Amino acid sequence: MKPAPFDYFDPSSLQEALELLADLSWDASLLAGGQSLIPMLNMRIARPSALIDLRRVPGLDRSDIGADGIRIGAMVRAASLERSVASSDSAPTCLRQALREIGHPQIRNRTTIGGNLAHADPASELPAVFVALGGTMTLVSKDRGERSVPAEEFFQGVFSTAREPDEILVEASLPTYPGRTAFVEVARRPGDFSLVGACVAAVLEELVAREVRIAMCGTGDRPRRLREAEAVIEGAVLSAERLRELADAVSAGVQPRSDLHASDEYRRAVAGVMVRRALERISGVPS
Amino acid sequence: MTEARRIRLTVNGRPREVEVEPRTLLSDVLRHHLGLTGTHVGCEQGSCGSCTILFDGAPARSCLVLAPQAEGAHIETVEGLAGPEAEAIRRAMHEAHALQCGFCTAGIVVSLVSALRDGIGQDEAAEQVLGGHLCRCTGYVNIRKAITAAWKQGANP
Amino acid sequence: MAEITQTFDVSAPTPIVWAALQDVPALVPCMPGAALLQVDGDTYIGRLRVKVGPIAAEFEGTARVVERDEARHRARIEASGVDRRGGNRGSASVEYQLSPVDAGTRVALLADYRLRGPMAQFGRTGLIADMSAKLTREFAECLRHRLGEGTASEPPRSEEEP
Amino acid sequence: MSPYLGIPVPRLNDDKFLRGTCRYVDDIELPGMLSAAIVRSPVAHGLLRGLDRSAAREVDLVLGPEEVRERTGSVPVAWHLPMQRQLERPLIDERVRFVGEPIGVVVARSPYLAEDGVDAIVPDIEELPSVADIHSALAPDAPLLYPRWGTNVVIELETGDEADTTDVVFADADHVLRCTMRTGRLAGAPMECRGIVAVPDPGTGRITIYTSTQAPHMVKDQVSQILKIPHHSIRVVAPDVGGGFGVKDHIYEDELLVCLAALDVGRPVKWVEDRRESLTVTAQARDEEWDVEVAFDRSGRLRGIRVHGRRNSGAYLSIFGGGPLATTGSTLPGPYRWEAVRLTGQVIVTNTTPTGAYRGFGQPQAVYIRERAVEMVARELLMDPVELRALNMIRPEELPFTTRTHLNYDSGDYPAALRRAADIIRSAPEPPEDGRIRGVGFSSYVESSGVGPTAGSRIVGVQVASYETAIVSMANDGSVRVRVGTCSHGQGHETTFAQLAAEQIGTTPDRISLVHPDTETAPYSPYGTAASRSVALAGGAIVRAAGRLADKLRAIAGELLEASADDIVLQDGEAIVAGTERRVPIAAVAAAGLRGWPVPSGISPGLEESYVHDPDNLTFSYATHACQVAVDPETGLVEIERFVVVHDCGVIVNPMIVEGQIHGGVAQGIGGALMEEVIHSEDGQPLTGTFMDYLIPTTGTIPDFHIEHIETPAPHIPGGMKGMGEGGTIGAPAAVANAIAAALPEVADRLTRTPVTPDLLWHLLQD
Repeated sequence: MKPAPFDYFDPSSLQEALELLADLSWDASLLAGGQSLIPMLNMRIARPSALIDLRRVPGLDRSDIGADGIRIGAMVRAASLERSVASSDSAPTCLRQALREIGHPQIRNRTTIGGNLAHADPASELPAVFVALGGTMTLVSKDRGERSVPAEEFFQGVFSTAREPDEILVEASLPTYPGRTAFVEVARRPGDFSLVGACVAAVLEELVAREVRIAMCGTGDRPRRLREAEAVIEGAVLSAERLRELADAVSAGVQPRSDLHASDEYRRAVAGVMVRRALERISGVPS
Repeated sequence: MTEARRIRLTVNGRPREVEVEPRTLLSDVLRHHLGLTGTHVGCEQGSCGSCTILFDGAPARSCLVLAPQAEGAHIETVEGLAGPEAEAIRRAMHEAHALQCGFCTAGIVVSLVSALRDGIGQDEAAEQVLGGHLCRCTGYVNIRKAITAAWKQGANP
Repeated sequence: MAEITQTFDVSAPTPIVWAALQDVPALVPCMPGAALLQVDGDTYIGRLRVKVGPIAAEFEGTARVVERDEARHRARIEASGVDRRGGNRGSASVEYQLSPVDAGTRVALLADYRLRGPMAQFGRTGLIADMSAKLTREFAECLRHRLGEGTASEPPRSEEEP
Repeated sequence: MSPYLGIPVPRLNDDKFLRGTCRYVDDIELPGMLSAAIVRSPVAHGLLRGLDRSAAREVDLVLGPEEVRERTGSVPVAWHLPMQRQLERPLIDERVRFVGEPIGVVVARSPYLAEDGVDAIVPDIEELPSVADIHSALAPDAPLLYPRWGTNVVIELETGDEADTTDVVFADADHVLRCTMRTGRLAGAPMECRGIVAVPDPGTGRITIYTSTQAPHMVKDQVSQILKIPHHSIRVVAPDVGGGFGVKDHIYEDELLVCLAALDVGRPVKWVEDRRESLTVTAQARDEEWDVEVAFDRSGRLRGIRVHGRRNSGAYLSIFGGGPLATTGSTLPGPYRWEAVRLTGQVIVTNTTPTGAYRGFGQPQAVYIRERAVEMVARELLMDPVELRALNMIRPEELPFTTRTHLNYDSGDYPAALRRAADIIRSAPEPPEDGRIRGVGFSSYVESSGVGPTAGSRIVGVQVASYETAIVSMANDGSVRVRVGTCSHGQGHETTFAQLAAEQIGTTPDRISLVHPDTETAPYSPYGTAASRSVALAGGAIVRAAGRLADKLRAIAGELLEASADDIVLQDGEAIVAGTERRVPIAAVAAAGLRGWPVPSGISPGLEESYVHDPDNLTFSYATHACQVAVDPETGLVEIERFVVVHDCGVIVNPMIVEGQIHGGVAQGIGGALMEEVIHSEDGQPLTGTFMDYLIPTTGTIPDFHIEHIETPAPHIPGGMKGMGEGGTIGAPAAVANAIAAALPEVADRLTRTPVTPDLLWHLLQD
């Protein structure tokens, strides 16, 4: 199982990378950490005629966790973000939890945040976190310069995003979130892609939930905010039965698809369970 | 370009140079160009961990690295692992019967040695680090025994 | 294997829509990534490029109109092709049924896709179903615009059984 | 007390694996070596017209169907059952019958270029309608894989008691339990995929084959027969082998094509299977459906068991044909007394990957069917499943015992293992309150191991020699070489066999080396290492051969020490006159023996002894597995919390290695019970070609085990050992399923298939 041939470029500046990308048209792929792309190359399911490796492009490997939020360069490795997040008190819990669900340490040492997001695997954890917390993707192209796309608009389907063929995702950012957050998922084995994952955020005064955010992964062709479900508990006092109502609303609000590992009915039902458990976790409301 | 590229990297402390197609996997560079066959290839899908090496000091799947990505990198393979941590892991695995067919062993040794070096906790090593490796023979039971022994010893050498 | 149905309404009267649908070369541009290479009676030799993220395939093959029922405004086209580079084989059966509605004409598309080879064996995501749904959706959307000369009309509704 | 037996001697050959100096097939590099890749069918069923190779550039050789057919004989099936429609088939047939079926080979300068070559080739296949599962294959209008048969049923099997005698027992019983069970399709998935380096010698016409196999002599036999090369021109060597589990017990079309290609290009050619091929083309297993009936009385007495099985054979019969189904039949009685045991079955061809041998070979199905049913009966009678088993178990004083299926159980105490396992698991501390539901399940079985005697093979129709030979020789320095035909690939024979020889010769195991599996030096053993047979068959042969060598050493030592041979004791590398200080190093004795003097008259020079071991019966290990699970009813996730194994495999040579075999075996059983399943789409496309889709256990899914040994020697095996390599895999699935059923009584009767995935369990809990 070896990759098909391709032209390989490793530009040393963003400008150079953008020019290459503009010239090479629809058949070039960007290479970041390669932990999703290279398996596809090895299996020859992906056979781009050219690879543009962002490894030498300066400035994409910095992340900054501050009072005004988190800015993550596209080439920041999951493992290094894991470390910075662990040593910061302002980073949201759900981010820390989601990062630990990405593959295994050996994978997280190579995989990059930009690569993970741009690959847009519907079962992937990070996209759900960015959708839930209202993250922003910064895209750059040679001809049209820089633009920002809200995470919710960025993810468009299986492996499909708002990134135009000539654009590079250079940064992803998360605003600060005033409340508590949690990421909870069910996978068949530790480290597997989630069957269903839930990212939940809420500001809790006593047991009143505000600013509620819920996004799922593994329940459709892309991560989505579940606004109807959020409304069920927005401003409400959290209680066991409220959370059960919420779970029902979540199940009603997702459009999962069956695959080898779980049916759509299973994912629909368990989506509600995951959200309920995530909220139990942050609110302390017992089931 | 598709034609061969000259790649310079340091392997087990020695500067090496190979000329390979850019599509060549690091695992193949190590095994078939540099003769370091101790790194085994079990899936080329990034799942089994047999091909794990240290890439700039951190465990990584060498089947998920293209040769040019390793330009200038410091690579350590099972053949190159030395020092107290390496010997502690080897002894513990031998004494606990933590290997059978031995194919996945090299990758596990690499991951565990770096975990011991980096001061990773025993539970983290037994769950997260070992979790990145597939073994079809041992059921992992004796590998976890070996981890317990090595970490105990690592704590008070 | 994926079955997708798409229905949409256009403002033009049924005979006009039927006639338009008989001009296959004119419809080809509506299929994203499709190109017509050669026509031989009811047989059309063409190419279809599909790309989902890093996954891409280029099928070359033929499409044939295997059923054409003028009276009931119903026709079926069967296509099959080979992706020489990727070792994939695809076939599709697309059936359309026109029925008059007060606004004009209702077009019902039933597409059935079959794929063999590495792409079909890529188990984890509902990739194939997703790809087929997207193709059909965009095709229907484009048809609606052409046939209805862009006049406002029902957006396509779709169901899938992946 | 023996100095070398029953001791956990750490393995003698670990170091090379821990340092990366071991050598597997893919580690072999030879000058001028080329790489091969296999051309495969992309469709499940079709007429194979040929290959369009016009676009294949940068390749050194392409062999297609025509060239291959001209030069090859047919591929034989080595297990013949009555009413079997297929005994052989062409290497490449006129039609393809599963996705991935080899239809050609490409040779190029690197594996990369060889794969490019395969990509460039477009198979010319006229597609035919296909059947991917047994039910569509049995449908009246089903497409036929072999039209001349007029059916997709390749074997119809009937074993055990006659229909009418069985009916009498069932009619007389108080109750009959009926249900349909299903075991999912599994892949052996050794961590090292298959591989071969074929080295032709154009000068002599000889070919040397390095391949990842469990049975080098089987490979040699097949290469000779199928490629029409004389035996004396073939040498087969197994280097380090990264696991086999049954799927490497014979040679495949792929390797044969590589040999042909190597002979053509006159240079060494390497082919290493990739993981997708390993999970989609290498022989798979289980995939059976069973109609099960158990007759029992109110008292809890088990009366009869009657099953009808439908086995999915895939595209054709692989080497051991319908053997798994026959083995399910013979081992169906297990440790219980029955008045009637009857199995009928059909082996059915479908357009899927062929199924064959995998750890357990039909026995896991027998145990799953029987032990699930036994706990269903217990539930119906409101009886403790342990008491129900105990009531029906063959008691030690009843052994030896002949089953309704004509197996002669040798020795042991089945109820003791059951009681002990129950005591251990039931004395477990109270689990925490975490919203999950606990359950405990059991599984008792008798493992038919040590396959085994020639007479037995003849009766059941196995065409492969099943005795074992050992050759033990001593060199001048007193070091010992042991040569056997079995082929260690993780089981630790290098250590266990050395312990057995050391015990006889009175020298330390590290002075004894097992010669690497090589048909030039190893005695004939086409069966190789499989069927839990190595320690019983080859081990027994070593005990005898080494014993003969020891007799000779004692005789020579007697001559040297002027004592009677009967007074000589061999220990710690010395020959000692019992009860005296008179002693001489073994090396000195060896030197004399090899020199030829001084040796007593009547003793021939030389220190090489051999023994052909063909015991008169199989060996019968047994065990009870007990498992505790925690089930999350909302997600259907199952965690194995405790796993207990109380077993008896006769004399234990190395307890550490025996426990290692149990760990790995149970882990594979747990995999099959909870997560492993090969899936084909309805048009035969394999969907589980990666380790992200075919899920084998990771450390998080396997708990620590509690293992206890009972040691009842096998009366008929030199050394008293019983085979046990498959036991863990045989017993575990039923124990896990029974534990889940115990946790969720509301679904217990519908919990009748493996694997029990979260999705399956969740669905069962919904309705």
